Amino acid sequence: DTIKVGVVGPFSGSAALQGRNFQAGIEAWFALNGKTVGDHEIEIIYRDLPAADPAQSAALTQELVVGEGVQYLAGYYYTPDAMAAAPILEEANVPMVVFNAATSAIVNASPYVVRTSFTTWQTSTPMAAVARERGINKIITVVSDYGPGTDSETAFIKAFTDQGGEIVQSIRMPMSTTDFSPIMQRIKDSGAEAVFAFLPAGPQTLGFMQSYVENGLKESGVALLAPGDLTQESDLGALGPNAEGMLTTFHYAVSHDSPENKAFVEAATGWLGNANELSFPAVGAFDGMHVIAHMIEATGGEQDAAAAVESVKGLEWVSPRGPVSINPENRHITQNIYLREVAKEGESWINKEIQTFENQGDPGWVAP
Amino acid sequence: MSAAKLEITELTAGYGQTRILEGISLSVPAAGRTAVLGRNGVGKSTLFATIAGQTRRYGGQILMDGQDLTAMDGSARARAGLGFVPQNRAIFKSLTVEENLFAGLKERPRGDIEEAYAMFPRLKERRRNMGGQLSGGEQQMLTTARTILGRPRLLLLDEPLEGLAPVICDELMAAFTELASTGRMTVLLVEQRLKAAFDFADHVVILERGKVVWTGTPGDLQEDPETVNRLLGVGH
Amino acid sequence: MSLFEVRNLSKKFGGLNVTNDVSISLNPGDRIALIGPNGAGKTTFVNLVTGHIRPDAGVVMIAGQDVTRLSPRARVHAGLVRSFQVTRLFPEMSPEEHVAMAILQRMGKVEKAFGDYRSMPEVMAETAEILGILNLTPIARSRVSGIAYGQQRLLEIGLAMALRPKVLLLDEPAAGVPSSDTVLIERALDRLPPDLAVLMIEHDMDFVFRFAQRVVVLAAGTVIFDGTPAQVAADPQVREAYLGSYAE
Amino acid sequence: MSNDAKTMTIWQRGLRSDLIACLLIGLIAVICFYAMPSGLSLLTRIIAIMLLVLSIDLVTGYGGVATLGHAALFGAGAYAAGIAAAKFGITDPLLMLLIGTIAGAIAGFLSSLVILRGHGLSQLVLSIAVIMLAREAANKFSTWTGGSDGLSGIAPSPLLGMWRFDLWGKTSYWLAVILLLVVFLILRQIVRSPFGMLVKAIRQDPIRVSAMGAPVYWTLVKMYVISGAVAGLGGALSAVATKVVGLDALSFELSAEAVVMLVLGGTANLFGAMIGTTVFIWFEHLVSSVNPFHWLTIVGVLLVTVVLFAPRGLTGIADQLRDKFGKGGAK
Amino acid sequence: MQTILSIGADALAYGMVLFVISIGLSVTMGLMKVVNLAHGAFAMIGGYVASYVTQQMGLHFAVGTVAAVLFCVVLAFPMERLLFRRIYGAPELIQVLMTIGITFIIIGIANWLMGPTLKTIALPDSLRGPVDIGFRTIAAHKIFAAAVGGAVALGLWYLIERTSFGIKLRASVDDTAMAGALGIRTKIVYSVSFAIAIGLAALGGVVGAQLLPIEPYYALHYMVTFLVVVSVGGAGSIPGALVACLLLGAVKTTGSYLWPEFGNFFFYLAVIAIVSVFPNGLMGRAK
Ligand SMILES: Nc1ncnc2c1ncn2[C@@H]1O[C@H](COP(=O)(O)OP(=O)(O)OP(=O)(O)O)[C@@H](O)[C@H]1O
Ligand SMILES: Nc1ncnc2c1ncn2[C@@H]1O[C@H](COP(=O)(O)OP(=O)(O)OP(=O)(O)O)[C@@H](O)[C@H]1O
Ligand SMILES: [Mg+2]
Ligand SMILES: [Mg+2]
Repeated sequence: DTIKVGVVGPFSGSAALQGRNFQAGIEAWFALNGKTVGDHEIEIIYRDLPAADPAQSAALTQELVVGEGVQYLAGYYYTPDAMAAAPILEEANVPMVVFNAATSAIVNASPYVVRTSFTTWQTSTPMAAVARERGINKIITVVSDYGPGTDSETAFIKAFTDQGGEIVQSIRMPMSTTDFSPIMQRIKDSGAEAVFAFLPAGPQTLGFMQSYVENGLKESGVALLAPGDLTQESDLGALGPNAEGMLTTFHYAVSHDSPENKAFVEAATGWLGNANELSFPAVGAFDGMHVIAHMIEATGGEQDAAAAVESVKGLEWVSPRGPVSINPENRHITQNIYLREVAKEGESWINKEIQTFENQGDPGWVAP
Repeated sequence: MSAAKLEITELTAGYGQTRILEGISLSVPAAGRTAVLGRNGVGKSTLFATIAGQTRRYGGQILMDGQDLTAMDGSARARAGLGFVPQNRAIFKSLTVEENLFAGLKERPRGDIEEAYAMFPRLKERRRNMGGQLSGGEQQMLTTARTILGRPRLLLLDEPLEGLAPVICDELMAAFTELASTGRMTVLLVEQRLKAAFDFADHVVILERGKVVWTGTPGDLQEDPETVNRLLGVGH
Repeated sequence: MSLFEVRNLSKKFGGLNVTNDVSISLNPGDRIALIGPNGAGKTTFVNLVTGHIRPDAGVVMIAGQDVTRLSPRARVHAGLVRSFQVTRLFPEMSPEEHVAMAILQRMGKVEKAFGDYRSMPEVMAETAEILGILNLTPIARSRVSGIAYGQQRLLEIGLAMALRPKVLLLDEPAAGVPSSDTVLIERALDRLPPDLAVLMIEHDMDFVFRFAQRVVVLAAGTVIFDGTPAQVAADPQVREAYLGSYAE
Repeated sequence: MSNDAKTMTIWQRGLRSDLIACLLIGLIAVICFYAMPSGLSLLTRIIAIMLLVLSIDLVTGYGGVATLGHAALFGAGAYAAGIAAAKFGITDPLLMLLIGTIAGAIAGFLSSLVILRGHGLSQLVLSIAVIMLAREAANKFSTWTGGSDGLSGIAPSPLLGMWRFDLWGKTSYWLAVILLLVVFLILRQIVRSPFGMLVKAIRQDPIRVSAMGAPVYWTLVKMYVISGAVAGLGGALSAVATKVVGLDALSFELSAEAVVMLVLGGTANLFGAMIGTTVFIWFEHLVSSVNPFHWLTIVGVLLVTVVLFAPRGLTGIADQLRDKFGKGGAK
Repeated sequence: MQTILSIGADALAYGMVLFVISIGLSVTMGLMKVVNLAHGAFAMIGGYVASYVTQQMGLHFAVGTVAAVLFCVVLAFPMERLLFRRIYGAPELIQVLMTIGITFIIIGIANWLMGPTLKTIALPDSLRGPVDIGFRTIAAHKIFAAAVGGAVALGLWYLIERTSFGIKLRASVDDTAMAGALGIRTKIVYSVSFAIAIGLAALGGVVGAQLLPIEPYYALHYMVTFLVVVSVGGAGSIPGALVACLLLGAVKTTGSYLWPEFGNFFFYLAVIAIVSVFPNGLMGRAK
């Protein structure tokens, strides 16, 4: 029989690239593992949610469950969209596997939420140790003024001050900022030795990196540290030399050196058609499919959300990003976080892994 | 540049689905002075607007010196020598008086707008003002002057005296008569003030419900108070 | 005390003295014409009086009340109503709706959010009467955008009538109306309450002389003459500045 | 008097046609209920947005106020209802709707004070500024609003203690349908009333209206308050039905999209707002489920086509047909 | 002091870039009375063309810029003929509907042809480095953008206010039928003006690409910004648009230096304040 999986993501709109990466991850998983689990065939039903729009997310999710009869829900790029869908899960008896949305609290919204991506806390925290190891004492934080930005700021400040560092200033800049020169001026004036920055992956990062260089910060040795959203592989081509040498911490780099990743990248770029478009949401989707397949197997194709979620608690496997497991307590993925450096390899720019923080949980999670 | 002959045959026209003109035929010789009269809403303005190419034409022909105007748009007709002073004045509100006049110059040099100032000294005083700020009568002067600057061979005047002080009316009608009688323009005039119209015209056409119902000379008409009363409704 | 009084009204546009120390007063029942060359400042005078433009100096009084600082709307409530030189109507509405709305406004019911004017017999009756006087009944329910200009001018008068003002200012009510229909306007004006004061701007001298008991002549912003029609017609200065051949 | 009898029938005829329209809408609602039991959530959402679009019709279609910031009123209703439920434990759905309506009306009042200061283009820009400031504020006060993560934890109690807001969304759907009918009937009354006529007149020539002695500014403010109440109700309905409120409820995008729906349907007759919303969202949904990757292009083609072939909106097509077949008459 | 000067320089540069990108819109919106929400889409097309020419074909920036402007101008004629001509004089909301539709279509096509990723335009070395302006350094491309802005402002002002083409354009917009009746070729005047506006959009897209990077949603992302600066300046007024851009640029730059956490608060407050005081924009054309 056929088991339907409803995937909600941004397949159009300004985050369409990330939606495509969801799809690439799913297709890569099919390419490597086939479309069947036992004698159950998996059918994916896509629903487009171009921007954070919880009302629409609830409507689409409900329609997937009631109308299409999906047994699994997956995807969800933005936090509010996942939050809006979560209240439906118990009544619908459907588990939800979050491919991306990165706020710690999502897993608390329903016991049927499992997450295979990362949280902003998880990727931001290790950067504090990196900075301390490099002898940096004074840091200024600069983040986009929205949920993930403030999460990232809080996570970093906590870790950095715990390790004895000093935060000289914290700047939150509006999402719509296009001219970063005044911000760079602030950074200069603050006397910090380094900047910790968080910006969502996308067009803004280009202007930010460029301003950083043009305002002479790079030249004067003020290091730029950030979670990997700022240097996602699909933007690196444009960021180019401006980003060279920049340090980021993240759960996945396309350049990760492992047989699992080679196979994954090959399958995913094969589907995408353009190697430059591959980015981190694909691996969240790929591993999400792994989790869903495991659930299908464990429940024998029956619709039993409780049993399905129970079956993956503590599940361990080797993902393209490295060894991972599902934390039984909060159903969030435990994984390595890598320190990477932007470098040129041949003709293209990559995030080169130079250090590993193993088995990182979500430091931002608080038990409800 | 000399006056043009106008010939209209079986013209029907209107706005959208509504027909207003129901088959109008008339001809005006070069340098003729024709007054088009009729009660409110009979289609006088519509006739002029149709000649100028601004309404929807359903059928019929308009020839100016033998040249068929119907195939041309409004702008081409103007360049062929047609001048139209509409009833609503159509001042360019956001242009200054001077710029309004420039817009009417066609290809003539800018210095020639002095002609207009000579005709209406009042406009020269107000030349830096926006068209929209002018008084009603000043706007009327401006629209007439603007069209005359383009040296049309055939001039359509739709109630050019509306809102003008009596003393200016006299001067203006004298100027129109001069333009026609020296053979420079053929003039068609719609005017509510019958006296002015009769003094000016050598020929009168009366419309009713989109049709020509009477033609003749002003003299004929003045001798026929019954017709005047019936068709123009004067003197109840 | 006069019903309506303007004292020392002045206004400049840039360097131009459009209204220059003008004083005029009207008593109940007055029928006054304001004439003068184009650009003399007649329309501006009306705009100043109705509050559409702020004067530089001067006072406007209605029935003893100083309205100089009031909004145009408040002046209407004080009894001062005007018509416009270029018709200003609501193109998508019918003559009936126009008049009904003015009546409702006068009755203070125009802001009622429930009900329909067509179910108010007193409004309907008065509307029908006014439209009847102006010969507009046949087109009472057509859109104003499609009716002839002359009829629009008549409707302007109808609106003013519906408001039952104490003082009525008419800016060229007959412009664009053929001589045949000026009769309708005159008829409408005749039907106005006798204690109403009317000030009319008009270039049609036949009409002016039939209508006015008194004529005020404005030139370059200044009142140059104030007298009976016969006196005006005889005044050489007015003849030269304004009347031209008409006086003959 | 015979006149009396005649005018009574005019009034009755108006009411009767409204009731027939209501019956028709109700009938369509029943058909939709059985035809797409799985799409109730979507239908509820359509109705919530419809309320927003109706409310824009009041100020834009009737009053001629140019606005691209109307979602501020919708968002005010949504957040007020959501905050009442999530932070103050007011979970009775009807109470939440009431709170949303009041908040919308207040927001309408406040934003009208800003927006009515301009005309045309500058008005448009003021309205954009309003929505941007509202969004900025909601983002800033994230302890109350949840910021960009959205306000969750809204759990409305059963309607009248009897009907739960369940997975299938039946309760929300019928609640939405009833609200829509009530709002529709009230608005029909308002737009036909002298007040409605005055608002239409203001759109055509505000100076003339003030020369008649009728208030312009305060009339529009009043209309804005009514409009705000309707939009706020829509927002609150959305909060009750989806149990989450996001910043998108306060976005320029939502405002602009709602205006597009209105123009698509046709302005100033209420039906246009309803038809436009339904067609736009339904079309968007249809195209995006058939091809989630290129639907934007197709929606663009729809909009351009409508302007080229039905410039008065979809309800304008009906008028055009009526004109063509000569049943013209009054109006 | 140092800081103030520095902020001033940033504000000036930012304001001028805004000006270059949005001035074309001031022409369509203020002079041609078309609320062209697709303005950004044309800027984006310009950006894509320049990116393609400089990156894929490896040609010089100047070639890329010229190619971008030409491409858009050539594109403008058929688009004006087939689409925009239908909405001249239509109610604003209809124009909004049509131009948003066009924007959607262009976005869809851009996404399909160029892919969803960011595109950059290769700058020549002369525009790449920082330039020392005494008290600080500033990116050369910003100075370039400011210079282009100044040149465009002057040229356009002259064209509109002083030439007979400008008078014809303004007359045509004011009353198309009457302009035609005076012998003005209104259709040609409209097409040419539209093409100029679109050419300016393309130029702005290219010159401003360092600040507003080229990607498929460019047109939607910056739509509001363009609308706001044009209206605050007074649509159709070149000096007005310039002043508005500089003023709003200064507000935004200062705001994001001093109180970045308040985001766009000050920007939009300033907009409200200015528009409330000048309802036709800073130097709006009298109605
Ligand atoms: N733009 C228009 N759309 C529809 N109908 C119109 C339009 N303009 C005029 N009409 C109608 O056409 C008819 C003729 O109008 P027209 O203006 O030609 O009359 P006219 O003889 O010039 O009258 P007047 O003496 O009032 O100027 C009138 O019934 C009028 O209602
Ligand atoms: N807003 C303004 N700015 C500058 N000048 C103005 C303004 N409004 C009117 N004027 C000028 O003031 C003068 C008086 O105008 P007004 O409209 O009062 O004249 P009028 O007496 O009504 O003339 P008409 O009989 O021609 O209607 C005119 O010369 C006009 O150009
Ligand atoms: Mg006429
Ligand atoms: Mg006047």
